[in-house]
Amino acid sequence: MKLLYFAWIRERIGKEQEDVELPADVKTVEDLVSWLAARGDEYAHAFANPKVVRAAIDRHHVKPDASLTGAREIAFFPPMTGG
Amino acid sequence: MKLLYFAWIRERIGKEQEDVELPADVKTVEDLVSWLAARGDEYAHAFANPKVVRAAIDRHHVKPDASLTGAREIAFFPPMTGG
Amino acid sequence: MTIRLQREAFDIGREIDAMTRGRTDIGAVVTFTGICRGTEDDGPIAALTLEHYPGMAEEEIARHIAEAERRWPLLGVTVIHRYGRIEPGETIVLVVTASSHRQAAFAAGEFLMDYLKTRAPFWKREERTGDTRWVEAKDDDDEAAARWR
Amino acid sequence: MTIRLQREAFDIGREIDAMTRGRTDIGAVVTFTGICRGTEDDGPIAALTLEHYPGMAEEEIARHIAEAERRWPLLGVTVIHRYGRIEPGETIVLVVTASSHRQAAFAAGEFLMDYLKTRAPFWKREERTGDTRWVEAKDDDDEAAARWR
Repeated sequence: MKLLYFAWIRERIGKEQEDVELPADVKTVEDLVSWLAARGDEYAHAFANPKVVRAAIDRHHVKPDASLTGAREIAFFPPMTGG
Repeated sequence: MKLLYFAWIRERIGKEQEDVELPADVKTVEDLVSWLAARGDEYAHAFANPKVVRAAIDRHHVKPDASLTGAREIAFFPPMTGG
Repeated sequence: MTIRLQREAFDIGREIDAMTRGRTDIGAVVTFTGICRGTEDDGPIAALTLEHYPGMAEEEIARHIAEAERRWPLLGVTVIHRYGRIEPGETIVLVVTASSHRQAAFAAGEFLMDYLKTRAPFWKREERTGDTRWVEAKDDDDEAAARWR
Repeated sequence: MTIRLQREAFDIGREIDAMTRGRTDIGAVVTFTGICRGTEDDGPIAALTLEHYPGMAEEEIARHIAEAERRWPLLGVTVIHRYGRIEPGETIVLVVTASSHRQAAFAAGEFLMDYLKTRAPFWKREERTGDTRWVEAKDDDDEAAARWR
């Protein structure tokens, strides 16, 4: 599964994207956040406050309880500040 | 006193402006409309429906009961359709 | 504030530029452009002719801009209204409002247009094939202006 | 609809022209231009750097435009959003909406800006003297977007 990171989440993790193999018990976006946060200090730092992390599955905004089934590309980013 | 006419009021009266001497009992805009309407067919036609006639005294919108005291320039026109 | 009544067309980009050039306090610019349409509710029109009350038109627009400036923190306002004969597809009116934030620029632009429609002394005459007539004021324009009272 | 993400500045007059040229059904065009300010609430800034999510940004803007088209009778919509480094006084975003009447053009322009602020995947980083930091999202932008739900 392809993961993308933007803005300060990208900076804290230190990479723009990566491909990961997920364990079977990682079923939702919030499961994925917990799993990532346990991968190392840089991930723990990026996901220290999950409330300010937003996610998109295949380029659509989703909520933390969204299912990962069928997802190809999951992005994590802070609240948007465009416009 | 200077009177100005615009749009179809100007067309019906057949002039853009004129100077008039008002009788002492013409004290308000509606008095003036009645007085003008009695001056001839073209005026009667222009002021046939006083409800759709708007007035300005010295370039400020006024209501029919506005006093003419001190007025220099009085304009009559239909509802505005600019913009 | 900039107010101009003119026969000629205007250049929207140039008006925005004149308002914003060299400034770093403006965060939002809203423009409204009114254009002569080729069809009104009841059929095609060949052109509009706009008559205005010189002197009062400028003063009335200035009063509306001053009122907008009282209501919102504006950093610039330009109103240009054309008069004379205008064909379908040509511009009629331009309102440009600038502020540090978008809400004020949008609200002031809408306010000024609602007031221009119902209070600025301009009258449109429609030219149709073989016929001309004065455009009647619309109730919903009066209602739009009444929102701001 | 026209959607462009680009590093380069845009020409507002040219975008309006591209939308309206040769048409006589458009009676109202509203533009919103967002400009980089030189001062934020807590001090001067040297520049912004805008990051975006390529692919999703275009798709998300297209979804907002489609929603605006469902809500209002629009005759044209253009959204241009810049990315990369932008200095104070430079433009960031342009929204152009056209309709036969002004209310739809104003409402759709405001709707699109509220949504771009809170839903389009862009992030601003402020550059200050000797320091940079990510801009935090504002609660009042969320509230502005929530009006349309």
